[in-house]
Amino acid sequence: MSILIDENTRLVTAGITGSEGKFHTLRNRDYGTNVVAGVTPGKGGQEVEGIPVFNTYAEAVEKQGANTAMVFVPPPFAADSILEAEDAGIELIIAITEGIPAHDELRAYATIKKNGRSRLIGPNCPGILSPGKANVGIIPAAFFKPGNVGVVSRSGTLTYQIGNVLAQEGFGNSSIVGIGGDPVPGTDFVDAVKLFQEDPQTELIVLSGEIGGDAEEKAAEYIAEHVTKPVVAYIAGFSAPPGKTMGHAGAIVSGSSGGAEGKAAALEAKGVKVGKTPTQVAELAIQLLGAAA
Amino acid sequence: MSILIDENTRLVTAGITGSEGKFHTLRNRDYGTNVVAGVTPGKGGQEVEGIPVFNTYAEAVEKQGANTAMVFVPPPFAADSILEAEDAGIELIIAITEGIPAHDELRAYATIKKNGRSRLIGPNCPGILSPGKANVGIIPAAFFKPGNVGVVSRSGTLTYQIGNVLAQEGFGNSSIVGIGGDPVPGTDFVDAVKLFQEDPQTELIVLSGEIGGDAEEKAAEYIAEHVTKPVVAYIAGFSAPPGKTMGHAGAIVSGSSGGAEGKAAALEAKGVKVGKTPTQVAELAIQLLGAAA
Amino acid sequence: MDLLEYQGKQLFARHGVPVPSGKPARTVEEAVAAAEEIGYPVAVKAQVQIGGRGKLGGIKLANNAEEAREHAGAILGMDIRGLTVYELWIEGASQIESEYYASVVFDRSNKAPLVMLSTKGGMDIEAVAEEDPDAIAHLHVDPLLGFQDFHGRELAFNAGVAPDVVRPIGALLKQLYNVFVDEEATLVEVNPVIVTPERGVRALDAKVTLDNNSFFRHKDNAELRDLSAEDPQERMAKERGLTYVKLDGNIGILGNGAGLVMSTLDVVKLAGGDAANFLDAGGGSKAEAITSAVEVILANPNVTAVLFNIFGGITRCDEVARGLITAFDQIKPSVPFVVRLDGTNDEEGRKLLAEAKLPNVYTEATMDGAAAKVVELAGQSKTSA
Amino acid sequence: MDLLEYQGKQLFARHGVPVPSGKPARTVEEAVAAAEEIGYPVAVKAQVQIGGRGKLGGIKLANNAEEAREHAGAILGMDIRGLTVYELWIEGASQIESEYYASVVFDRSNKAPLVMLSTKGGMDIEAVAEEDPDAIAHLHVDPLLGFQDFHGRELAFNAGVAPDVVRPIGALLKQLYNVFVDEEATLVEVNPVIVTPERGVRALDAKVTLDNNSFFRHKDNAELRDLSAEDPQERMAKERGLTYVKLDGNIGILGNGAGLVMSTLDVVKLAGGDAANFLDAGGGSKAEAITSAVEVILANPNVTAVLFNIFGGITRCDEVARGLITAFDQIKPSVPFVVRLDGTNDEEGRKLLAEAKLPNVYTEATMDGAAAKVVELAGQSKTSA
Repeated sequence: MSILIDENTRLVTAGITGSEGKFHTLRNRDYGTNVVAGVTPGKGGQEVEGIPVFNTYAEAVEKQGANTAMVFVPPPFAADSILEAEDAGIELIIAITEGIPAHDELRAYATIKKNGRSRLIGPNCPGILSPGKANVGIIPAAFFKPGNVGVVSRSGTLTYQIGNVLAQEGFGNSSIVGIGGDPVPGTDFVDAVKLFQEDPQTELIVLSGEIGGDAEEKAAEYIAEHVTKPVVAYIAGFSAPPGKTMGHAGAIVSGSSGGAEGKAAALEAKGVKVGKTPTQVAELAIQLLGAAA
Repeated sequence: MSILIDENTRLVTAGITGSEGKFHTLRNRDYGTNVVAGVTPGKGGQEVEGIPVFNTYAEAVEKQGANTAMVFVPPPFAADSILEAEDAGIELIIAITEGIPAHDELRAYATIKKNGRSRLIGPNCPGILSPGKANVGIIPAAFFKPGNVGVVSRSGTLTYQIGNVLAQEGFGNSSIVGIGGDPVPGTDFVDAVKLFQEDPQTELIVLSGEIGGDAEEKAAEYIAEHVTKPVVAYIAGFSAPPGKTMGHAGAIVSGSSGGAEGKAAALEAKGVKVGKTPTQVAELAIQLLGAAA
Repeated sequence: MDLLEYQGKQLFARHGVPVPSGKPARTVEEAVAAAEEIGYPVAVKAQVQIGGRGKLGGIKLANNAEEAREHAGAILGMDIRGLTVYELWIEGASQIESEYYASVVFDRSNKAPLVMLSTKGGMDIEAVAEEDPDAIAHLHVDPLLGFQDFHGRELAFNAGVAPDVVRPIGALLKQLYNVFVDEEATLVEVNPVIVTPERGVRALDAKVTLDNNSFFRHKDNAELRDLSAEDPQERMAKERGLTYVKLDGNIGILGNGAGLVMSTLDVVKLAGGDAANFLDAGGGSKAEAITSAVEVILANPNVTAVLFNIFGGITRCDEVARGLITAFDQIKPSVPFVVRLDGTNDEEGRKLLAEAKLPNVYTEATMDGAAAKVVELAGQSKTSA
Repeated sequence: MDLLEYQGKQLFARHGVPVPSGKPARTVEEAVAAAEEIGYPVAVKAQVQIGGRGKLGGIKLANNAEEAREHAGAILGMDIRGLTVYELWIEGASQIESEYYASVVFDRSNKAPLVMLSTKGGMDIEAVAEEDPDAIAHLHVDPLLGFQDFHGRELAFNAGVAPDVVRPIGALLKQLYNVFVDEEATLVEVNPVIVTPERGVRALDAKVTLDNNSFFRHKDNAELRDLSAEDPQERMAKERGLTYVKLDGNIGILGNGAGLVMSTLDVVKLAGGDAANFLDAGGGSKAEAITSAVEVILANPNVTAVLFNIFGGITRCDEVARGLITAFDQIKPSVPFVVRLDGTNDEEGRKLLAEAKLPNVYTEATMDGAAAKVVELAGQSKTSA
């Protein structure tokens, strides 16, 4: 088992005819992901290395049974693409695009929530990897192998970093989920932790957070009440000076809340071990799963 | 039993300090309806004949446990009042106001549907009467007594007319529901017929429609599939010339659909008896319920 | 309210919908001046709300001032299916490569706006809908989310518009949707939308129905008028806030509530009569409204008898009685009235009427009885007249 | 992007939010001319983004031209908590009866806009939130429905504003919400909103944060600048599309992805060093972006060593290596570089670096190792410098 993507994933890429979209879609396919279609308005009927391209998601669903979308279109058009995927009934929408206007994200998120038929991952995220089964997004899969550690992270590169350290210590992964660092993530820590709790393959959950917002604090509450599996957390930004914005819209330290120390304290209060560096996270994982690894 | 309103109704009237709102609220109370509050922004703290007035619905819910709202405010402010009632968690919102802009109604309806916590009756409707239990709205209750006939109608005065003819023939009513003639009724024939089907007191359902739209045709489909109780229908507008708008936004005959003959045929095809006049409706009711009446 | 073509196009222009340049004109001189300003060739278009104006001689092309004068003179004052042409729209002639159909309507059935697009434009869309329903692409829009770019693409691809105009057609649909929402229309229809030789798109016609209930916040729209469609009695009723529709018969009808009035029309028809009008005095009618309504009904010279059918809910029967008494006092009608009062305060109402002893006024207890009586009286009046 | 007070007020005015009349000024002459035009008394206000400007001498009242000249001269060029005053806002002085607080923020936690209103305005709202949380009325707005009139009433009644200003305060909140949505802000804050002796309401301050990601459709907003807040390196980075924040240490940092860069800062700190900057080269960085980033990092004279920490996903390590090689070719840096490359195309990247034999460049296999190495090198450079 794994979460969100696996052998049953039928992927459609929006923006497949762009250079990045094409590069990563083919990489995903090389990994073994079942890529069934691409969508580029006006390029319907073309092919990208054997993958049929359609004008609309509706056609990709109708003709190819696509159930998962990867959105690679530029920021001004990305929310529209997400909404189109939702309208076409795509169950899982993974939005890689960075730089989508916050109000666009808000409307897309609110619509997805209202209709209740799709799940959104991202935007501004690296995607999902279920090692040995499927890879959707830009996670460099070569570093990861199947195993029992589920990873969920707000930051893309940190996801790789932590996964890599774990891999060097001999751990494999059930799934690695990058939820993205934007103000309105379609799926947050609580959602992902819930899925890992329910996934029989996952025996340890690693949660990689960062300064800003209160998603880590909410996850701590949820873990205390609903999660029986061990959880290890990492919070980036201990050394960040207050009041500075550092890239992710999320990474804003505002007053007393949202700081790394506060997040770490909230998690530790609920029994979650928190590492100060990616390396420490791996050490904690060994402590908790030593026998199992 | 009855539907929608009864002894458990706790009514709040929006617009209670206006002359019509006050007149009908007091009339409803005289009938036995449990009127617990009024809402008029800026007049919180006042009383209307012993009924406490609040600035917001939220206060009326919190302090008086209001669960049903009657909206009597002028058209420019009515949709806002409906949305406020929904936001405050009022379960049943009965909007009497006529002349609300269609786009306002659309947004209010869409929001109510999205949140799924309230039911809207109307707008532009006469309200609901459950004889012997409660009266909310402007239906002249003196003509009706408790009984086994459920009435649902798009037109206010036609409701009274048909109810009156039935009463003269000795029939009483479980509930009489005016759903209103506006383009976006919060509750339509199908919803009301479903409630009457589930209501043990109701043994016969009278459906009073009119030209325009396809609500009667949809009801015919629903009745054929889900309703075991006898249904008698009336359609107003047999003699209306095509292409003329007659008052209700609903009453527009557009091309081949929406005409009275077509509606009557759709209902009769599904086994519903259709009367040509209110008097014929009563005659059909006698045929069907003769023994029971 | 249904707008004239030019009124719709002026709304369109304010929302960025591409329309040919044009000017309205009410006289031949204005028409020629407009044509000169726009440059030839121009289309001289009768402003009446009749489908197929062109075939009925209401649209003509002018290549010079002489032709513009001639056509404007011929069309102004012309009668097109019962409507008199009071206004013209002079517009630059368009070159047409393709004709599409586009509309946004209020779909009561789905309680959502419905957007439609077809490449079979420039013809009777209802016939297309019947013969080749797949030729029309449909899409419901979530009113809370609004029209998105993908809606435009989906409609354009599904309708099969030329690939090079998918984007401009999508943009046009979005603009039409904006007109629909921002102007609070219940219908926005363009037939045809044209594609020009330069591959631009343009709305060549405009059919817009505005929601009268929204006029309190659209003062400009409330001022729009269609002189050709205004019957004098209907205008009179409108000014008095009454819902009045003129019909062909001789029995004046007044009731409260659209459903009851429609039912009254039906019952009168079944009794062998023909209604002269539909008049809904509305909910909560006060005495003055009733008096006013009587004036409107009697302003129609065909009326030989009047039926009042009132079942009071929010309307109080005593108010109706008072209004009728005042009307008799002021107007002294020469035709008989049949009055049926039921509902709120009906006893007081009937008592007031009995005390007033109005001449030639008959009260009836039931709707069927009242209909029979008024048909009888109307026949007698007609014979005696 | 955070706007200056006057930029926010000019946005407000465009959306109908009542603000005092005012004009910006960059010289004493402009300031006096503005004051003359507006009429005395005027407030001369330093345009820097520092709370409590007034107490720090950044706001002064002028009753005549002489005072206006004197205050403008004193405030222009003044240093307020490290920011230099380049611009003034001259505005008509307001008479104040009450001071409220109003804001619309993007609430990430609830994924909805949050509107707040308090009668405790004109003071530090964070202190109010801590000491008397009930003094602030809160309300989340459904982003699909938008701000409704009842939201305004509910906030006004709950906050306990004076009964006679419930309506204008509600209207003001709606206008602020419109600014929030139409201008794509993530924060709109007014402290204080004042009630005048004539019982009007007005926004006396304006704090607006715009979403930089929306600038492609808000060309005017994209042009706004705050000269006082612009560090030369930060401006340089911005022009090159890099996310750069200047910090106090001496170790230049470049990474890809905000999370990884933050983590790098933490690891450097734990290793005993201090970062000179935060620099996220972003996803998919191409060679030119890397070269550009090196220029920005080295433009800070405090930098004595540089750490590259790359874990490639969308970023390809070979591109990073190429960018670094080009940078060395062009800039010939004098400080040591520690480079850690992992992820997509890492082998090619490392191979390119090895072949280029760049002087004073050390490669490390792990993040911890790289941090230790750069701290060591930075210390040596500092000593040797």
